[in-house]
Amino acid sequence: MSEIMTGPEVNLESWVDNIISKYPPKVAKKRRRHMVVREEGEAGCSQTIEANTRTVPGIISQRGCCYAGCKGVVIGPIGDMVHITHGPVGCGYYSWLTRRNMYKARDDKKNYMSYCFTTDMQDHDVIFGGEKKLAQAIREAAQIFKPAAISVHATCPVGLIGDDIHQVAKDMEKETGIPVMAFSCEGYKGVSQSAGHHIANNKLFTSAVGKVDEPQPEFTINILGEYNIGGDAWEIERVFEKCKIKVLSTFSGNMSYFEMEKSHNAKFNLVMCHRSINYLAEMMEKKYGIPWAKVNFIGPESMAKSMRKVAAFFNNDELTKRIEAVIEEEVENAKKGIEPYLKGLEGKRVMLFVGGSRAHHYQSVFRELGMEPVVAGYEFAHRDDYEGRHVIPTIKVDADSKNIEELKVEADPERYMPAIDEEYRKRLEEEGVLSNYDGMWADMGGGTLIIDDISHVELERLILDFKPDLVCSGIKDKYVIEKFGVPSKQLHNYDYSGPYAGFRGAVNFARDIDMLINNPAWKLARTPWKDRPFLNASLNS
Amino acid sequence: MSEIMTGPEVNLESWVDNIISKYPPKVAKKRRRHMVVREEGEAGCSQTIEANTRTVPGIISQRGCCYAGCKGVVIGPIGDMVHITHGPVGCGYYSWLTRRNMYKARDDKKNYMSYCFTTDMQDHDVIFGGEKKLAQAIREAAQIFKPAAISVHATCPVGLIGDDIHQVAKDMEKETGIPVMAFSCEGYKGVSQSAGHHIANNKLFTSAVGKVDEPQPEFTINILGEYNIGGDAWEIERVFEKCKIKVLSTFSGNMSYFEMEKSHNAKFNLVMCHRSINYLAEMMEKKYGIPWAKVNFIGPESMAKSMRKVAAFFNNDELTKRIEAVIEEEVENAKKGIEPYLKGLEGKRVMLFVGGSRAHHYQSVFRELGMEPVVAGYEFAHRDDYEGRHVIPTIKVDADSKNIEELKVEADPERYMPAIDEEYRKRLEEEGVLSNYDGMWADMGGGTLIIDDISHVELERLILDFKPDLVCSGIKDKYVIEKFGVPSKQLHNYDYSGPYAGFRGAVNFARDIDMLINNPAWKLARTPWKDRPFLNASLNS
Amino acid sequence: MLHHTPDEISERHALKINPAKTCQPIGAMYAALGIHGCLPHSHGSQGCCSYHRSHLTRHYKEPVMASTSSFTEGASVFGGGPNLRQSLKTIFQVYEPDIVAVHTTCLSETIGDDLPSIIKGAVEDKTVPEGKHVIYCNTPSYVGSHVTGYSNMAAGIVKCLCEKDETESKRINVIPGFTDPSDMRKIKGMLKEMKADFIMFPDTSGVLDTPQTAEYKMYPDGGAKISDIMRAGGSSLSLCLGRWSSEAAGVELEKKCSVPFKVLDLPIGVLATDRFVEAVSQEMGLPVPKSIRDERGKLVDMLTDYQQYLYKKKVAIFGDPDTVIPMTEFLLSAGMMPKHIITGTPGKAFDKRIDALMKEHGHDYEYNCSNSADLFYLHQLIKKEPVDLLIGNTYGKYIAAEENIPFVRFGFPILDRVGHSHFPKAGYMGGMHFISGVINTLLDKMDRDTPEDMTMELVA
Amino acid sequence: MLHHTPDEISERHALKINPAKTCQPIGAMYAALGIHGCLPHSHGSQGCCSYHRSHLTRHYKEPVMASTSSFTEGASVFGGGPNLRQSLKTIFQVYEPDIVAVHTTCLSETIGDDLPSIIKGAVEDKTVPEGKHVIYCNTPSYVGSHVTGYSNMAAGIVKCLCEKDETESKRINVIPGFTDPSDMRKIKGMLKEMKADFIMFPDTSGVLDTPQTAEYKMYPDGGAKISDIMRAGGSSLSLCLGRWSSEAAGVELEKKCSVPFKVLDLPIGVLATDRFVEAVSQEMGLPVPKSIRDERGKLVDMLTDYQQYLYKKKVAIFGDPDTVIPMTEFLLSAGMMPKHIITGTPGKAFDKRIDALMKEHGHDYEYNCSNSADLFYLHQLIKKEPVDLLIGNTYGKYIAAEENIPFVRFGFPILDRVGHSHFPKAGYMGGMHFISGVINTLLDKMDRDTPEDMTMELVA
Repeated sequence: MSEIMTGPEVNLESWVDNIISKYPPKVAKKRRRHMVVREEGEAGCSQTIEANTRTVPGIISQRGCCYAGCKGVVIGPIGDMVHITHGPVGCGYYSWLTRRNMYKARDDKKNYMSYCFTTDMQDHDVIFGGEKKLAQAIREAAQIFKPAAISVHATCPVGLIGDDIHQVAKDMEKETGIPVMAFSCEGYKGVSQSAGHHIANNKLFTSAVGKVDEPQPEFTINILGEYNIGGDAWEIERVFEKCKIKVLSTFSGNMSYFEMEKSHNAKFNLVMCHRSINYLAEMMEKKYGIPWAKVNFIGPESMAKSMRKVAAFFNNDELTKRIEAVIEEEVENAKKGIEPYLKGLEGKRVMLFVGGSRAHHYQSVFRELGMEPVVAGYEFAHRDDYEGRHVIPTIKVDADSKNIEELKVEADPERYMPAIDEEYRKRLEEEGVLSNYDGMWADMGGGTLIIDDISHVELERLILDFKPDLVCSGIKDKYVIEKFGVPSKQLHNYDYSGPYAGFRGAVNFARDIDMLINNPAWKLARTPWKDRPFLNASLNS
Repeated sequence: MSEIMTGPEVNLESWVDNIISKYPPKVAKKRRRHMVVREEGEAGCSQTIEANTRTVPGIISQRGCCYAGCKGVVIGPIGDMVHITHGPVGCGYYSWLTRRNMYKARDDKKNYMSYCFTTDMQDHDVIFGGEKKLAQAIREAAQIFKPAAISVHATCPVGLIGDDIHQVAKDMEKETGIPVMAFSCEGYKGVSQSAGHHIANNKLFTSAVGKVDEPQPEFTINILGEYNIGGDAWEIERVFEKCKIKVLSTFSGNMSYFEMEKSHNAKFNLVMCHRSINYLAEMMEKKYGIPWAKVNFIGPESMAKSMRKVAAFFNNDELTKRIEAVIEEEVENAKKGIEPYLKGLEGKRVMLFVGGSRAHHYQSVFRELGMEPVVAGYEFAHRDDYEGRHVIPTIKVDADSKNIEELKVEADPERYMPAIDEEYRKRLEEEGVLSNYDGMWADMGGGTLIIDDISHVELERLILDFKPDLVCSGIKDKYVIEKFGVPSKQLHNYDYSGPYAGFRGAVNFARDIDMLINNPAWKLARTPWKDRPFLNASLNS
Repeated sequence: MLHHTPDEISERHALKINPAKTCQPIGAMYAALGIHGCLPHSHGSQGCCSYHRSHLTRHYKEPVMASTSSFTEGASVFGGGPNLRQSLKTIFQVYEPDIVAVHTTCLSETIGDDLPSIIKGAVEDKTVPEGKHVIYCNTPSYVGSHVTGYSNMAAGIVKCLCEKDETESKRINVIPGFTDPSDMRKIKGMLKEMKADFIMFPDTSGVLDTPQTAEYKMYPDGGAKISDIMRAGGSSLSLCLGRWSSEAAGVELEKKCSVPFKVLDLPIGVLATDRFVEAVSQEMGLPVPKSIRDERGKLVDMLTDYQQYLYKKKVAIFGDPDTVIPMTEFLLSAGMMPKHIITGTPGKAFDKRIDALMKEHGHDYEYNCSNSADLFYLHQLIKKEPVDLLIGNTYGKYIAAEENIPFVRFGFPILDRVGHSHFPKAGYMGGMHFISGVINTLLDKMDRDTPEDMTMELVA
Repeated sequence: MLHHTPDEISERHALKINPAKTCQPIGAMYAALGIHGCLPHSHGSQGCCSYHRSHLTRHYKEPVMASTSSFTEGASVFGGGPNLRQSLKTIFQVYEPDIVAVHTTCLSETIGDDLPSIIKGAVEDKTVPEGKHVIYCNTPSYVGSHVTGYSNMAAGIVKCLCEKDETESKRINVIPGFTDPSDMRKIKGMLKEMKADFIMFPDTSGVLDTPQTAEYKMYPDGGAKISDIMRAGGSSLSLCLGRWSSEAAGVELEKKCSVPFKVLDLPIGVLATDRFVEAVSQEMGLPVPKSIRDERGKLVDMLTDYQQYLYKKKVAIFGDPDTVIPMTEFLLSAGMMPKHIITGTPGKAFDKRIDALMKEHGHDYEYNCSNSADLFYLHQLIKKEPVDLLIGNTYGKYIAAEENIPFVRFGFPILDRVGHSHFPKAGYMGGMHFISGVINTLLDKMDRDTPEDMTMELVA
């Protein structure tokens, strides 16, 4: 366990016991189940973690709500749509331009990213109902903007007062001739953003995907769960296009509504963020027979590995040659770009607490930089994101999640047409290429620590006891961590940098990590006269 | 004398007696001769003023030096030339871009306005002489910039150490093939900028004017003594072009060296700043027979009057009609533009202490704004600028000025060709149109006060005793005046506004004067609690 | 970026586009952070707390600690009482604050949770430890704006903490409006310079502008001390700096502790600061020290020295009433022309006050003033009547870029530039800092607009 | 605007183009203004005095009073003694200063006027009234730069005023380098916060940053008192803040009054300010108060919070040695990369010091550092090796515009923007003000460069 220890006396198990002792007994029992000290050996074989269960009230958590997962994460990035938040002003306001999911307007010039739309519900609406106002809001949006489509997102009060937003959507779609999708993603649903992902997936699948059939070239793929933070999707596309592979649509970074309607014509789905989008991948496979593979575009090695999955899937010598050629060239350039930073990063220890995938996705690139991920955990993931999909059957859905609808999907009589035959599919499955995700801790060796839905007090103790060189987290934690004098990397917004995905992104990432760890400004934090006794006196002045 | 009095008790004569009593007796006698309380009646008939004599050492004066008048005022504005200051770094540095004489590059794109060139003389040069360094500097300027021409300006030490800048100029002109003009404008020469004007005029006349003969259309004029501060020259040109009158060259605002070479081909010279350029006007008339008329482009009335002088000169019905039509249209627009400000300016009293012409030029426009010039004076003018050119014969040149060369000029055998016949010229002279300037105080009625080369203490007393609404001056006085809570208008740099000349300029001027006098910000100067007794106590804290 | 905004202004009855306000709870959370040792608590879904913490963090670039009742679907059906009780239990054991300040959300408000009795219960059964405090206020997100939330928490602080005290005293309470720590620090600074005895709350200085010392403090050194707030009931006067955000607390103090109150504007600009200094000087019988007079004179000096860049310049300004009102007065006193004056916060009193200011400055030109407005409307106004300068929070930059208007950031939030936490807009020095920004921004544009074949002005 | 500057750098031996310095006398005039009740006097042609007053006025936007010997051709032949005597007579009667500070010009230096004996004579025959002072220094314009002039006058002040005093004392003299009143005010502020007993001169705060009160004072309230300067001979240590502008005065104080001296950088940036605070704390045995520690921590916080906009950004910087050196160190400590570091003032020590700083920060990248350089050369360097940011005085804006480089104004002179007189660059707070300017300027450029079909970043 050496890599995490600051001194031989630190023992992870006792650290865990100590930290939970800070909670009231009942809370301690609950939190204990969210922490796993990894043993050597097979992933998940003997160890399990609790995840996707409610956060204890009063605990300071990183988590957001269902609305944030639906509107904020999955639907918001679709750039040629008008997204209307139905509720009081706040929710729409806070999710206005804050996630850095970048969008470039298509030929129709439609780009509503810099706009925020809300019904700004007032007490009158809460008392007498908000359906009329919502209908009128949709009418006004349609008249002023004529967007490709409109989405409606319910916030907490809407569910309670019983507005039927789906009926309103249906009526207004008829009236305006513009597709209107309604999402019942009230903030209190589920236990985190995760519920919102699922709700978003369902509606996209039923109302958008599959609307327009359009034959596509042989090597056409979709990328699922890639939100184009800091331009990641563009770097990924660049690489695939270089391999002459067409990326038909990306869910939902830089996504146009019209591309979404055709997405089912792709041959293969690549799943980046397993947590937020695996529902859609599953449903598209069931209905249209599109196989999917889990990928990771972060870091040259993972990127190359992901590209080889595509090569394996299409199983075409020409294509495979192209892909290998591109990999060779790009990896070399990336290594050249990263090389200067390696010396300064060697052996640095990093902790990652973020999202439902990123805390895993970034581990390999850190290792490529010579750094050691020692503690990690997700904010809103499920057990399979830790332990691997094989545990899914063993996961019991609790009261908080059971109300999130599971769609029954059947193969489409006309349009179910897998690009590869059953036998080859089976083989790829067995090889772990298709429909498979081993989860985070397959990549985390013994002596590391996994903490799900980390709380503030746990984060504090980790920093004080283990003095990491870097902690990856989000905006709420960033300045907490840095006040300890420890640099923090935001893996939601990349600290307004990027792209980090793909080959060129890896170089940007290395450059930024070098800054966080080697910027001399950090050395200034401690005052030169700090420990002068006669000076400390003044501290109480 | 009511217009200047703040109360019946104020008597100008006794004010003057009082102010000079602040000086040592000898100084008092000198200063007294620079002050005139205007009596009713004929200009200059009974009264004379002393001007263009040395400032008493220790007196805080507005005046600058000979170099400033030569390089800063007359030569600096020529935009396609490289102007090299030969001396220590300061003089070149301080005259770098500080006078707002604007220049637009011609087709050759040459515009060196934003460059400052100096030989940055070091002690070694002072001891061993700076001629070699100067020659090398010219060489480098020629090689790097290939300007239309080069000027060299001597500062104080140069004269003392005896560098022969004229020989160096001649040699380098031969070597580089680029015209090089040298000016012995050491700062100690004369008693103010005025000496520098004269030195500049002489050299321009002998080395630039008349170099290129080129036939010009019938109605071609030069404008002399217009430096295009804030774009004045462009507004003036606009108006003349509207009358189909060609402005061949403007000395020296927005002036190109090549236009200067042809300037003697014009038919008529208009003199704006009499003080700085009348030498050139005289010499051009003597040598080329180009008559000149004093004009004033400041304020619609003066502008119209000046245009009518041009009409009178060319004496062509077509042209006269055009001019009158333009005047009618432009005056109407100007009045429209000015009208909104009149109410706020009615009866405000203004003092003007600036330059060698502006303190006079701006009086008529103030009167058009309904304001009263009550005290005025020049910084570096001669008696004729106050009393009128008729006193020139009576002016005795003192020791400080006698070293400024008076060129002997004769009519050019081939090129002396006046555009009007002698008889008509005489008539225009008798009518005061040609070769005539009545000076400032022809326009200043009885009970006003004239102060030449005003000193700081005099300015202070004027403000305290007469509480003017506005004082026009320069950068050194501006903030002194305004600390009294009295707005100050800079008439050298227009407070970075403009143009003020011509018809459109008059509207800008009205707008800016309105601001100075009616900006509510001035009301904030006095604290609300100022006179609260128990608060004043604290003033001594 | 805002290409889709049409020039034509069409009436909208339901759709708010690019709001100029947000919801109450964030204001309550911010006010609660102005108490030393306080953990704000959001009684609602996790998302609210997460959004508010994130948003405040983006504005202050500082840790913003707060907890939540983490409502689930169950709680929203059966009520959030148990969640709040569980929260208090956990918070006091784990995070050890001196005080917890609870505010509601649209969820708990719609359910109708009865905070007083829940908290009363928690106190009685010692879920709230001895000597610890739990205060609260109601902040329904569907009423008012973030400013209302701040006001409600300020009043809640009074309601829950201040104690009546009849003993004679010459001391003022200062309740600053919703503004940055830098402003609160500056206001305290002026009071100290005047040697006034005062109690100020909320006070976020020292809480949301903390130093980097490599030592994290969950409860930073700053903030109003609970003991001081309690004593506020014994002061001789309350100065409420901002009708929208601070009057309610003053009213509450009068009602509960019979301390009279005076409502003033936030001391932004010359005149509003004059009134503040005046009020303190009068109430406390204190002189105005030279240091303050000099600072004032320097601001006025700047206004007159650079008047040619300010006078009659048309300005569009938006933000919160308590900051926009004195800023509008500041602009008028500097000879500028506010043309479009917008707040997202509802309240006709805003329009009335702006109209009054225009009259006081003897203006009869046309201007647009409106409350409950959004930035989409402001943008359309600007398209119809262009301005020389836009003043407002970060969101204004999209309008400024689209219309190529010089833009100066002002108010809440400023997410994309640095400085507001440390350089005040309040007080005379704050006025200098702000107006320098205006002048320099206008000069930048002049320089940028200089034609290629000419030369930029050297001197301004 | 600078279209004619070729990319190719050609050697120049004689022609200086766009100087990065000016002549000595203006520095002497500025230093003299740092004495209360002082009228600076320029012994030379009228033009010098007029140019210096104008230039200082453009930088400070304040009255700058000074008199001149008004040399004529006669005087320049026969010597300026009579002019100086006449000047003193007139000045003391008409303008009633407490003290006149005479400096020479290239003219009087070339002539070789003997100031000491002229002034001695004037004192003896009572041309200088009882109780009034006349001090002087030599400032040949053809040696050094404006910085040298400041240094010579600072030393002249010591030579003419300070008196030896052996009685024990714990008091420091602070001789600030050539910098703005805001910096001098800030330096005094830190000394007061530390409760240090000190005498500071020259001190232009309160002289060149005066309020607008509608009451003109020819001799403003500020400036170092003559009586204090005289007592400086009895202090226990002199801190010379700037080797180029203040060391000479320290040397003089040691020679004349045997007060030891220490040369420090101007307290610009974290490290230089640390050394200043440290030196005061050590010499006076005083603790560093929390207020100063907090201010420091806030500056460091800003450097780390916004590091992504600063780290490894290439910078070109020019100005005076005493400001450029600590600023270069500041940039290095913030992780930036100074590439071109230029001063117009001569002195190899400048290059040596910059090289040392680079080593201290473990840099091995290529950079250009040069003294006695001009802006034409700097521009050519930038064309050869582009930078992300330019830092320097007003004249830098023409380079910035030509090369489309973000530009932050720093040093002397700043003629075209407002703020430097009131917002210091010295001290930790000054560092925050400066670095906010850098960050916001870089962010402005990022926003401007956002492609039309995309959206500007909301958060930074």
